[in-house]
Amino acid sequence: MHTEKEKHTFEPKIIAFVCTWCTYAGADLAGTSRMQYPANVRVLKFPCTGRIDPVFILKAFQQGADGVLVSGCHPGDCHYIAGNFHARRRFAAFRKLLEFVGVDLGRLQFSWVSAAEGGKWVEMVTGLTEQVRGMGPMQEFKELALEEQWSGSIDTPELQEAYDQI
Amino acid sequence: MSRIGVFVCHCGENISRTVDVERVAAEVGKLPGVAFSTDYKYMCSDPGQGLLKKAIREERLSHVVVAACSPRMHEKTFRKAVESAGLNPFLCEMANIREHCSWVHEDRDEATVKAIEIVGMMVERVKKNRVLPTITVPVTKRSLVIGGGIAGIQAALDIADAGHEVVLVEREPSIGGHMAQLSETFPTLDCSQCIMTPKMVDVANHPRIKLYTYAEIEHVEGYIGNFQVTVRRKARSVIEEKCTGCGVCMEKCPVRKIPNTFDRDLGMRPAIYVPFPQAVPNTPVIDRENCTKFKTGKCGVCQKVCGPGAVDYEQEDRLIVEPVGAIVVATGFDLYSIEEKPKGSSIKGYGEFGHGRIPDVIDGMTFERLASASGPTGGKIMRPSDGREPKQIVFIQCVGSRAREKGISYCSKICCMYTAKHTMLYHHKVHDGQAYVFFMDARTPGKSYDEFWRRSIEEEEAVYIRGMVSRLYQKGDKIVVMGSDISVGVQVEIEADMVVLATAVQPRKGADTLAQKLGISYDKYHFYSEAHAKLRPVECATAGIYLAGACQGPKDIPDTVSQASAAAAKVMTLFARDQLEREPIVARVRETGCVGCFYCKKVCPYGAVEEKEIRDRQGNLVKVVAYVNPGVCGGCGTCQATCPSKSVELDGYTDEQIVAMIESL
Amino acid sequence: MKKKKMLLSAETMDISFVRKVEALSGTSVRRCFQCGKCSAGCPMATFMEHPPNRVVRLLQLGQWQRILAGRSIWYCASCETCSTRCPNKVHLASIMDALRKLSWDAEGPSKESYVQLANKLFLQNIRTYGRQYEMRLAAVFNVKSGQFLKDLMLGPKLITKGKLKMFHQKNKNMTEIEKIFSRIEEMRKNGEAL
Amino acid sequence: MTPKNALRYAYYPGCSLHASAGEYDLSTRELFKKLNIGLTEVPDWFCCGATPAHNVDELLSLSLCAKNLELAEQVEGDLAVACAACFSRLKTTQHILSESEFKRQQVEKAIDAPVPLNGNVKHLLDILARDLGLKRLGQAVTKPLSGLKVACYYGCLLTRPTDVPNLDCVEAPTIMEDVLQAVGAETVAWSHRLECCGANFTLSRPGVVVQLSHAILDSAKAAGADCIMVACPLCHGNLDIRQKEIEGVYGTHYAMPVFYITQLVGLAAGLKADKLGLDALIVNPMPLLKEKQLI
Repeated sequence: MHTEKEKHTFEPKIIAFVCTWCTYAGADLAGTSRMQYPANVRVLKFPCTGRIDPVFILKAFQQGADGVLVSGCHPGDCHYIAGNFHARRRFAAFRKLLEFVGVDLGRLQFSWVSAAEGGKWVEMVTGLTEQVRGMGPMQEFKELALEEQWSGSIDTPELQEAYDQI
Repeated sequence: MSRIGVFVCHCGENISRTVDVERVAAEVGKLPGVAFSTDYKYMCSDPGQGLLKKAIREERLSHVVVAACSPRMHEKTFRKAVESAGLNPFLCEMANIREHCSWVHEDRDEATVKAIEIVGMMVERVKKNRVLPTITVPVTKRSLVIGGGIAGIQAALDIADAGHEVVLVEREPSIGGHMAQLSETFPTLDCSQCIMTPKMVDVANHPRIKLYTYAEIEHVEGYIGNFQVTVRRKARSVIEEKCTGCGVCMEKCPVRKIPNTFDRDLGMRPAIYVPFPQAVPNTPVIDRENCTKFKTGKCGVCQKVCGPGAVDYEQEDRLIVEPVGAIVVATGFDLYSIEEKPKGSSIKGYGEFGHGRIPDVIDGMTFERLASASGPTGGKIMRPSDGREPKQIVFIQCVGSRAREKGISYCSKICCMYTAKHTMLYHHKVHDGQAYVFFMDARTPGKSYDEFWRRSIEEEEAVYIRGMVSRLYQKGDKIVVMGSDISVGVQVEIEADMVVLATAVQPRKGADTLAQKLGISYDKYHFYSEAHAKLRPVECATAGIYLAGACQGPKDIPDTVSQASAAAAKVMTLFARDQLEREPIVARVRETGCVGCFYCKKVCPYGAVEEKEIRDRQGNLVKVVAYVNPGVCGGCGTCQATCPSKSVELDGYTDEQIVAMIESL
Repeated sequence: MKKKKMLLSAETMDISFVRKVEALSGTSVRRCFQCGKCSAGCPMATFMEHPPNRVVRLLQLGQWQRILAGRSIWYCASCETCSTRCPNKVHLASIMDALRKLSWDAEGPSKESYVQLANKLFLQNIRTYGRQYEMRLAAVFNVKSGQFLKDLMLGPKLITKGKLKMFHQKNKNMTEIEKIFSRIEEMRKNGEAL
Repeated sequence: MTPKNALRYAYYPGCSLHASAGEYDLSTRELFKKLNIGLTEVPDWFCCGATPAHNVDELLSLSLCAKNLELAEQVEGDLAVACAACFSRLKTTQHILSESEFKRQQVEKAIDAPVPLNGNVKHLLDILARDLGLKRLGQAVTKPLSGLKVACYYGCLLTRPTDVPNLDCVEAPTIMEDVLQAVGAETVAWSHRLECCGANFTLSRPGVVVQLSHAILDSAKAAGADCIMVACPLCHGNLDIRQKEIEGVYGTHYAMPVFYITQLVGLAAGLKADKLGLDALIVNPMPLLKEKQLI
């Protein structure tokens, strides 16, 4: 059924970190099945959720993301044997940290979406978008970002010097 | 300064219908570093690729972004094109504006803005891409085939005939699979055993096929060209090398009343047995659960009567490691059971058909055993309850299949044809009997298939009734079938002597566990997923692993054999080369930064991290750092996210590249 | 009507009616693939001119007039066998409820006035008394349907067995029930409810 | 004084139990008293709307049930329901309203109160078989119903539909058989346990009822049952009150008493005939009970 599209005053920016084997493929399936979901999400592809450094999530919030979705293969289905287990443990600890620094955990979602679950991908993205829309824009980290410049590379001369002395 | 070229594809109308591609090309062209941007109807076509190559040469492009479909679709295509124009292929990236944009949004404006952002993100990423050298690895020219049904047998024979060694692993004590259980096959009514058993013997006698029956895959490591597979050979309690297959042990075994699963529990077998007389290998196995010797310690008759002394009660499971370069998965199917709660399944049974409690309600495979000349009744159709010949027989199609309610919404593909075959076999054997078939649709696409189905109606006088059955119940020694004929619009009731259910085809139990060992993906029903539904139907997304037969989806015998031969051909293509190029997506350690904590070693799923000593010129040990063996590294990047000093980087997914993407948003 | 040729076009297939049925019943009409299992198990199918599967088929084609003109929907016993066994999770019992509601609202033509009359009296009874009053229900039904002698032999027996009470307890909280009825009427008038 | 852990329920008898099925009400109250299970009737309950309401007006049906659920909140304990139709309507209402936010809002507007969706609605069978437990039920038996062959008749609504979490397996329930076996009766396997009796067509189209109930009686007799047990006043009406008529139409002879579950269990628990309302049954059960030495 075609529903009239609502116009919203606030369109949240959602960044999704996904693994290439399951969730990226699941999102592709949503596409080939012509399912519809909000256009708020931007997908970043990783080989595996194990590759996703929690720093990227902070970075995303700093960069103006209002919500972050991290999604990979179901436990046991990892293409790289066990990368998603490491990711799961890492993010379990990381959530606590985020909560401690005052990020509303409603803005961050972890999930498993397999290559066969196009529908689940649509649900996840739609759900998170609506949820974050209700929460309003994320302000805290944007202000921080102005003060701090994080290059992503640690090849600063100071560090290099420190290493050379080891 | 980079000179990036951006190529936006219309994909016919697939992208341009919702995304304003000209606007995308124009907007992206304004980004710093972008030297050239254009759009084209079909980028992946020959002229499209030509356009790309020409631009690289004429515009002296340093990097390329193709905004088109999913990289899973055409990344290889475009990287090849880039390479032929003289650029390193890893300086080309794809922006997915079809699956992730034009196909999932309706609002043209929104979709266009999103597409611009996606392409912009990839532009920022590609700036940080580095030249990556291709890595070559040797190929072990041996193949593993998992499953010894018709699919596994065909694949193993084809590969072995091409001159390569094959390890064939079968879970049951004999190869043969489901096809060995069938009576006759559609649409020719060939005797299944007659066409199957010679192939089984060929496998047993082939000099290049190493056969492990009663064995399972324990563990798989490695990657394309270089897998290490651990096989568990379960304790057979009979030494295969010594056994001559004389069968005396089976004759003398005092335990005789164990239902034979090969005969769908219609016949009995002893505790030491071969599943069926034509078994390959013809070596018995002791069923330890039912053997008196194993239960009470007393007996030992089989050991006493065995001339060659092949019976060994002490035998234990053995683990064998086999190095192989390619794997063919051919694990086949199971039939759906209408029981209340089929074990280990979320799929519901059929209460309305009595949950399988009415003895003369059987499934199609049981009917095959009844009709088989080598079956428990010698090919005579009789009721399991009292041995009488059924005079009124009802077949019900789509039991479990196309039943969203029960948890399966697919069509099992083979049931229409085998039910038509069953009505014929029944009519040939019970001349005064009448067969009825309740069906929804007859799906008979295949050479000579529809003619076969029509023959069952026009010549063999089967009565086909369009409409499903609501309920079965026992009334005296009859089974009342409550159905309806929707063509006429009235209810139909038949008092049947026997009811045969065409139950759905499901993947083998444990298919998910095996997939996890192999690192391949599967769908929600646990059928294994092919890399591309149309263009790569026999390969898994995981390189070096191929699919054959019903483990990938319901299939009949001709389709299964075709796919098995196709999988074999893929293996031969791989084995035609001595060296294999692999994606250089591997981790590298920056030794200056490494503090030698070896967290990376702990998390590496491939065991690719080694310890490397760094010495000064005098030979004094300076420090121990991590080293990633590029041949073993799988490229998951878990080490990089774990490294506390950020000293290991995954090529192609460096922090720089990812941060550049995040920052572009 | 029922043997008249179906002329199908975008105009003659009334899909808005189907949408209404789907909204009321909360189940998909298009999902039905006409396997006929509902008709096979329906205890009332022999009394209907359109068996259940055909009711859904006519609905799929937007031919609701053909359904409402007949008595099929009024002969459904609401036993839910169809919904329970449907392989496709089509809740046919709810579709039947929706069709009856739409027919009732439209004061639709129906050959089945007895069932409608019984339903009407039943609901009137609830509105007036809060509870069902079987004696009155049966008596009024017989008078209104003109079957003065129907079940004549049962009456005295039931009364002696204490099964038909001549007087019954009236609910003490009658204003509440009246409010529910009138609120629903109000909501319908304002277009807030179907 | 009831002990602290004693079972206590709010009781929704439904219209029929206050009229044509008075014996069901009586035997339920007496049996529960005997088993030390507390029953407090929901004050001022309304008709649930039964089949006629949901047949033509879902909103009305949902609202009536929701109102009753709301009224039941006044009484402590889960809601015990005797009539299969009331049970089905109340359960289904809870299910539909928890699935559909839209419908819940409409209903709350109609009854001008929030709908309690988490309260447990339990059929008497559920209370006997699970809350009390078959073991304790067995212990309460003073006169086992040995030798009595009973056809347990579920009818349509007790276990349906599948998507509403319900009493027992929708196609192969055993709860009635379990309860009866616990009190020493013999249950027969028969084919028409779940077939429809014709339900409320008893008023408008009695011919339908005669035809359908005939098949049920026939099947029970063929299976060798002495009597039928039901848990629904409408099923009872059709099988018991119309039995004579069915015999007349088909020229058969059944004399098959139709008991309510509470009557049979009550009998086993040692309750006397007058406390069970056995005299209210149209098909006289006395010859059978005397023959089996149960009375």
